[in-house]
Amino acid sequence: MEIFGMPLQAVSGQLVLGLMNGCFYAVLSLGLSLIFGLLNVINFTHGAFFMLGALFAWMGTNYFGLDYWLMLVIAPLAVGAVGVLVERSMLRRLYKLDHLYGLLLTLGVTLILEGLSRSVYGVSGLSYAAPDSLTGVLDLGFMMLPAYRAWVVVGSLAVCGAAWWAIERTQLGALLRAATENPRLVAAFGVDVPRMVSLNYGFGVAIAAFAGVLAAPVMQVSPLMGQSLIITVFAIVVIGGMGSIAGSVLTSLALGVLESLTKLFYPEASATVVFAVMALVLLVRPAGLFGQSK
Amino acid sequence: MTHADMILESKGLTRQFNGFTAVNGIDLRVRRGTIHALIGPNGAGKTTCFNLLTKFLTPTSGHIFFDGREITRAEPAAIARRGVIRSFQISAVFPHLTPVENVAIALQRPLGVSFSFWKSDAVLERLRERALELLDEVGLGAYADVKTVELSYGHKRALEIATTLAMDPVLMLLDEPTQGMGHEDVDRVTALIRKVSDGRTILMVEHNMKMVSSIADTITVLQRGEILAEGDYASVSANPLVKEAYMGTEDESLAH
Amino acid sequence: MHNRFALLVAFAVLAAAPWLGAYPVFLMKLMCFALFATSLNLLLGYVGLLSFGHAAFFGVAAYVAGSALRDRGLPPEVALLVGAGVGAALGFVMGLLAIRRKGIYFAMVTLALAQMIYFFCVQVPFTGGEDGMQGVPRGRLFGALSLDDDLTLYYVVLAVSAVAFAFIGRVIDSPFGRILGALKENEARTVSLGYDVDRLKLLAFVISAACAGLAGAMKTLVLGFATLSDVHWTMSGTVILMTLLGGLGTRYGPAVGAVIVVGLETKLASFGTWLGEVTHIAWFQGLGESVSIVTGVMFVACVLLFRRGIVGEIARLRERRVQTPEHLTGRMMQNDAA
Amino acid sequence: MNRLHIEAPYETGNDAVACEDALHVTGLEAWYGESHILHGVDLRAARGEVVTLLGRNGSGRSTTLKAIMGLTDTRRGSIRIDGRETIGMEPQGVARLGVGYCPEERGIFAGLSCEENLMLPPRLPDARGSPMSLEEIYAMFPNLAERRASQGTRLSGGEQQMLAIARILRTGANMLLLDEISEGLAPVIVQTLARVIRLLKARAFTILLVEQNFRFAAPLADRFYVMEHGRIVDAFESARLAEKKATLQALLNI
Amino acid sequence: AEISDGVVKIGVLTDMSSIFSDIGGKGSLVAAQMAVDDFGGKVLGAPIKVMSADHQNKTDVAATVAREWFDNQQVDMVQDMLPSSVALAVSNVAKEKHRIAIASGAGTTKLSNEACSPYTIQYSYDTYALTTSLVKAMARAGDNSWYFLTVDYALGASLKNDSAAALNAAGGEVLGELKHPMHAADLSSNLLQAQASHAKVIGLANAGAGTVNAIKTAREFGINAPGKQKIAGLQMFISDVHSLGLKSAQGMMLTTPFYWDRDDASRAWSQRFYAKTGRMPTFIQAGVHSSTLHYLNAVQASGTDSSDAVLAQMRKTPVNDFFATNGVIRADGLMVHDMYIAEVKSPEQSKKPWDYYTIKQTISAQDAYAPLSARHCPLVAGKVVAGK
Ligand SMILES: Nc1ncnc2c1ncn2[C@@H]1O[C@H](COP(=O)(O)OP(=O)(O)OP(=O)(O)O)[C@@H](O)[C@H]1O
Ligand SMILES: Nc1ncnc2c1ncn2[C@@H]1O[C@H](COP(=O)(O)OP(=O)(O)OP(=O)(O)O)[C@@H](O)[C@H]1O
Ligand SMILES: [Mg+2]
Ligand SMILES: [Mg+2]
Repeated sequence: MEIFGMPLQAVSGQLVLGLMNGCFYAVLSLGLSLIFGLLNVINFTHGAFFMLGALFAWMGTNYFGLDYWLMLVIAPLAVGAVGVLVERSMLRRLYKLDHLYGLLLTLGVTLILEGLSRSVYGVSGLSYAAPDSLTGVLDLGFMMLPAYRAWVVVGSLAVCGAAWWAIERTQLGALLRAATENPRLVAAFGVDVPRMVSLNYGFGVAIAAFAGVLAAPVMQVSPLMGQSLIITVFAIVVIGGMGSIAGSVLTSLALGVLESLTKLFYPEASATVVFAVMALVLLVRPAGLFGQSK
Repeated sequence: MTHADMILESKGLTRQFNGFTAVNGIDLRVRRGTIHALIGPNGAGKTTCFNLLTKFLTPTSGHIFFDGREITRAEPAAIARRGVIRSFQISAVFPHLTPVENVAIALQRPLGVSFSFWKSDAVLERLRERALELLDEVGLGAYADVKTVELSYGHKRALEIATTLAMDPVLMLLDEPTQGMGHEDVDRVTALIRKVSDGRTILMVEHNMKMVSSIADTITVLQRGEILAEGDYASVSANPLVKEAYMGTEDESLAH
Repeated sequence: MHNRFALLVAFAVLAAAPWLGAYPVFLMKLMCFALFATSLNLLLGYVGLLSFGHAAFFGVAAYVAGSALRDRGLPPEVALLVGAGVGAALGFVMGLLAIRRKGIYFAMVTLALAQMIYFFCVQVPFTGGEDGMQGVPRGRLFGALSLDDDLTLYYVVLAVSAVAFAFIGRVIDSPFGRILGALKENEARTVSLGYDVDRLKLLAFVISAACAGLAGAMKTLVLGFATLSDVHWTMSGTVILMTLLGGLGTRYGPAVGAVIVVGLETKLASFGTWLGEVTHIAWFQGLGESVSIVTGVMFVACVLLFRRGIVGEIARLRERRVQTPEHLTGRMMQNDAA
Repeated sequence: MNRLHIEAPYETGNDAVACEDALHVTGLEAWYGESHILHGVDLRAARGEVVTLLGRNGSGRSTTLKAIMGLTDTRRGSIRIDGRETIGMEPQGVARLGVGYCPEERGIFAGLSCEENLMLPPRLPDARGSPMSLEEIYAMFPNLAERRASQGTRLSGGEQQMLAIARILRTGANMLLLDEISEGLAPVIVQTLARVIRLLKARAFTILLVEQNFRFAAPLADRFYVMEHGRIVDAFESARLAEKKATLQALLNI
Repeated sequence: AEISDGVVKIGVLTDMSSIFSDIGGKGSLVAAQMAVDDFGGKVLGAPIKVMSADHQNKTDVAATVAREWFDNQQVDMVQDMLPSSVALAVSNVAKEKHRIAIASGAGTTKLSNEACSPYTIQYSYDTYALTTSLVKAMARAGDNSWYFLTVDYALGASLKNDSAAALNAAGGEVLGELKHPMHAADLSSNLLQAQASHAKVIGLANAGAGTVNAIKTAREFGINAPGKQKIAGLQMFISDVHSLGLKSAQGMMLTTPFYWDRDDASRAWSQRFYAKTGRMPTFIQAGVHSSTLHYLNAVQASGTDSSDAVLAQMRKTPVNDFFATNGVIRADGLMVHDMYIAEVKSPEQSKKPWDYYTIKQTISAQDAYAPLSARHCPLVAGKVVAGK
């Protein structure tokens, strides 16, 4: 059984894998949008926090013998804390300024974080084993699906769903969206905006770290693991527009799949396809697929 | 076919916002060289109407004619270049330039040197003088070289009008020009508008009846996106419908 | 005008530098990056557009100029022009796409497009992939003057840079430059004044890209090779750092920034060892391996502590001493007026 | 230093009286970045009083309100609310003391629907004033009811103004700082507003009005302060309005 | 003695802060310094100074530093020079300045072909030797149908082409190739296709993170479970195996010019290196040490530090030490020496830290490297000897 001369096994396998990468993209772009919304900062550090999540997971397991599931909770919390620290100590001073300073600051922080972890752990990376409960391979008949990857998909979609609900459907969400536009005024309504902002940033990077932990067993844990990822995520954010959460999640999944299908049918283009799509979208729908043009 | 003495005309101008009809088949006629005021209760569709006429919104249906030529499909910038200039309800200025520079930017366009990146800016020196004149006209002469952010709300609006004038428009559309101004400023601006109105046509939205009554030749009253009444101040203000819908029953003194 | 005198002095110093024992090749490299940074500043500092993809213009121009010299055997002056041309062309295409998005999106779009070009350069054969395009000859200027001698090349490069800087300065002071300033302030208003904002932006972008291309081509001419690091996004990051460090929207800041950053990249190790020796803090010895960390720290420091950049801060201190008269009189007049 | 003498009962710095005041501002100075805007403002309002700030454009009235809310970049002096010193507080702290602020530029949120905007400000934990119900509010401003689903900034200028006022009426704040609320409103609505203010006054709200529209403010206010160059240059009760007309003429040409 | 400016300066130019810092980097510096110390710190009575610079994997930085070293610091010999882009650029500078460049770090075959230079020695390995040795050996053992995962840039191409040629020569067949971009975080898709091809061997024509990820994923999908397909790393360093861990890497085949645990000499030196760095040496770091000693001996023997004389001496002397056996520097600048086919041990087989390889067989220098006749190095054609 073949599709366009490709073994069905390969194609369907491809789809699932694309879905998985899409999930990483989704969680990352979701975090980016959240942070951008409230802090007006494009968080370049996002990739580094993704890496840090994976690294913390590795450390927790190798130094303290904590197991994967525990680290899936602890690592994001730890990274979230680091995030809050970064926000309190640095980002906080930039809110009145142009976006670009936020981008540059976080770029700087990225270089520092990646540099430090490089000088401690080298560049060739560390391997992190998936929990035994998920090491098996599910035989779906038409394909072999490593159980772990199935879990990645489920886990990250759950996170996205929860985040969406919290922001679009709750009073807290409404406050978030309002503070996005005019924090001073929201404060004048008696809301402790600064705290809201730190927590928001903490949460945003925490889910990045969560994705990092999910990724650890699949990719090699290395200081640069987030770097090339983040730029792709930027492109995705441009395509989807940071307006709607559902939008950015859908875009991410779609592009994940598209990307891995390209790997199958025209590998040479697999690195560039996402960017090509971005260019296309900019031409036909400048505001992005889900963004409302401002 | 449009009337020769009408500088601006709309035919069946309509705009809907997802279902809600903000402007509903308006046939507006602005006679060349007059001051024409649009009044009406809040949400009547005045600003929308404005945005349609200046192409900041595209009509759902209907046609717009400027000087007999249809401009329904033209670009905003193109309209501006033809001499249809608007001022915004929320004041728009270049906050970190000084008022002179603000005005100069507007004065520069007609020179047609906007894209000549090889020329020296010496060509712009002569603009300053004219800019100062305009600032004096709106009473900002003293602030010519302060940073614009530091101007108060009212002063910013005055500056905005000066900028609009700088483009020496054929047709000026002013959305609530006196909003946020102290009475003294209101009077100055009223005088100013009357002054600049000769040789020009002015279409404005205004809630300040005192002002409208004093300068408007024609008044069109909108309500719920439709024309409720039209005519000079006397006839309009006498109109019971208008009283009820807009000016209110109590003595009109509250309206400034 | 903008202290011509200081400029002349600077130019004289540069002209004399090789005789004062400065190392020509290093100086030439500095000039290339100074031009590169200045080209970015034209966009970032004066139009407020953050292009995070300038490495694309720099790098691609470097490759094309390289192959013009090596494979086509074209003379250097042509190669430089080709470089600038390629930069402009690429800038036009990228610009068309990028200006469709505003604010921070613009930065992301340029970054992404540049990344795309990077992957392209990795894959196409003529760049030599990760081995780079090597052994590019310097050729003969106007087919006559051989540039193999470092000094000869030095004065050529100096001349070219001088012209390029003058050009950029002129753009900033031109009527066009004025509108860019307004555009930076309030785009909507600029539109309502009847300006075609997108074309203004695009032109600025193309000019900037052309200068970046020229810088890239010149670098290939000087060093004799072009490699992937010229196209990589970290190069875009580096040039932004140069601009920021020197001072956004200041005329000569970016050049200063370039000198510091390039100096740092090449000298940090020895500097670290020196620090280690004088301070007896062992950690400094390892400074050489921490360039990325140091760069990061510089970014953070610039953004948090002196946002105006070195030149900007100096300028401000000057103003402080001569407390700006307009400011005060402005206040007073206000009071009289009221 | 053109600082007029201010009449007896409102002599500042008399703490015995101050304690009863809902709002008591002394020597308030405020800055926007480098520029010094308020140069020592003194004013006070007793519970249930409507006080109006008059003055030319740029005289610093909006800034006074912002400073009281803690929204200016820097501020000095003393601001007591129900006897509590708030000069060191963050805006949210001030708001929680039951202060509602309606800004000059309205501050409607584009990301929220009309109704979300309306419901946004959290109700104060210990509602001092009597919060208005949604019904009451919609009854007062029918436009809002009609446009409740529409996006906040898509409302017309006037509708936005209504929304901005309505928003702070349901929080349970009992001290309102209102900046140019009659601005851009059709006369009918202005009349409604006048009625609302009387009603609130009756409910013992303390209201600080900044108005250009003297005719609107005049009948409502118990007391007037006149500002110039960031200073209070005159203060008098409504009773003495008639005799002050002349000064005001000169000052504001009304 | 004939030592210019009374000191012999050796510059270690390597990547200490970017993706190559594990295979060269600080380790290379340590190795060079060890060589100098072993030699006694002085040659012909003149002190030997080791300098180092981190080029951050930026070629322009590397070239500028090298120029500056040659012109202002009178550096006599540059060492390491990884990766290829740097080696090629610096090699040109060295040629121009008539100084010695020992590329212990670079594997590109260009360096001793089109781009060969009388002043450049490619010391540790070249990609041709790495790939062909392995392919031939495995093909002979019956693993003769291959499927390649190729990283889509020059290295990938040359790895793949060399091995494909060797495979055909050995009567094997290439069942397919799949290109993937650099920094491909996830190669599972590619592996699935390789698996579907039922080739006996999946050849990884990539390096670093790409290789490592591929192997991990292969393990995850059970592609190279015993009895199924084999995985061959066409360019693998012991640091890669270390970071993978034996659990994932076990059973895979690779070529290496050096293994720390091969004999007493290599063991002895490697343990000293380990004591200093906490890691066992990669073959690049070992190569740096060996070549530095070889250089110093040549200086000693020729009684001068003038490049041409020293180079001649180095070429004359065969290399036999802890690093290389039967080593000879050929006219094209390539130091050919024996290569080893290794299989990665399983966790059970591994008895001590870094006990990773079982050496399966030795490939003699002649078989491992391409014969001079097959080279397009101008120096070979006209048999030009350095300096003359
Ligand atoms: N973009 C939009 N989307 C949806 N509804 C809109 C939009 N713009 C305006 N409306 C609605 O259309 C009606 C007319 O709005 P418009 O701004 O024209 O009123 P107006 O006459 O200017 O009132 P005001 O005097 O208060 O400014 C209002 O009810 C407003 O809510
Ligand atoms: N953001 C700002 N930065 C600097 N100065 C400002 C700023 N906003 C206002 N000012 C200055 O503060 C002074 C008072 O402004 P304010 O808005 O309080 O005046 P106002 O009395 O409210 O007048 P208006 O009726 O125009 O609102 C003005 O002179 C203005 O120049
Ligand atoms: Mg309106
Ligand atoms: Mg005000």
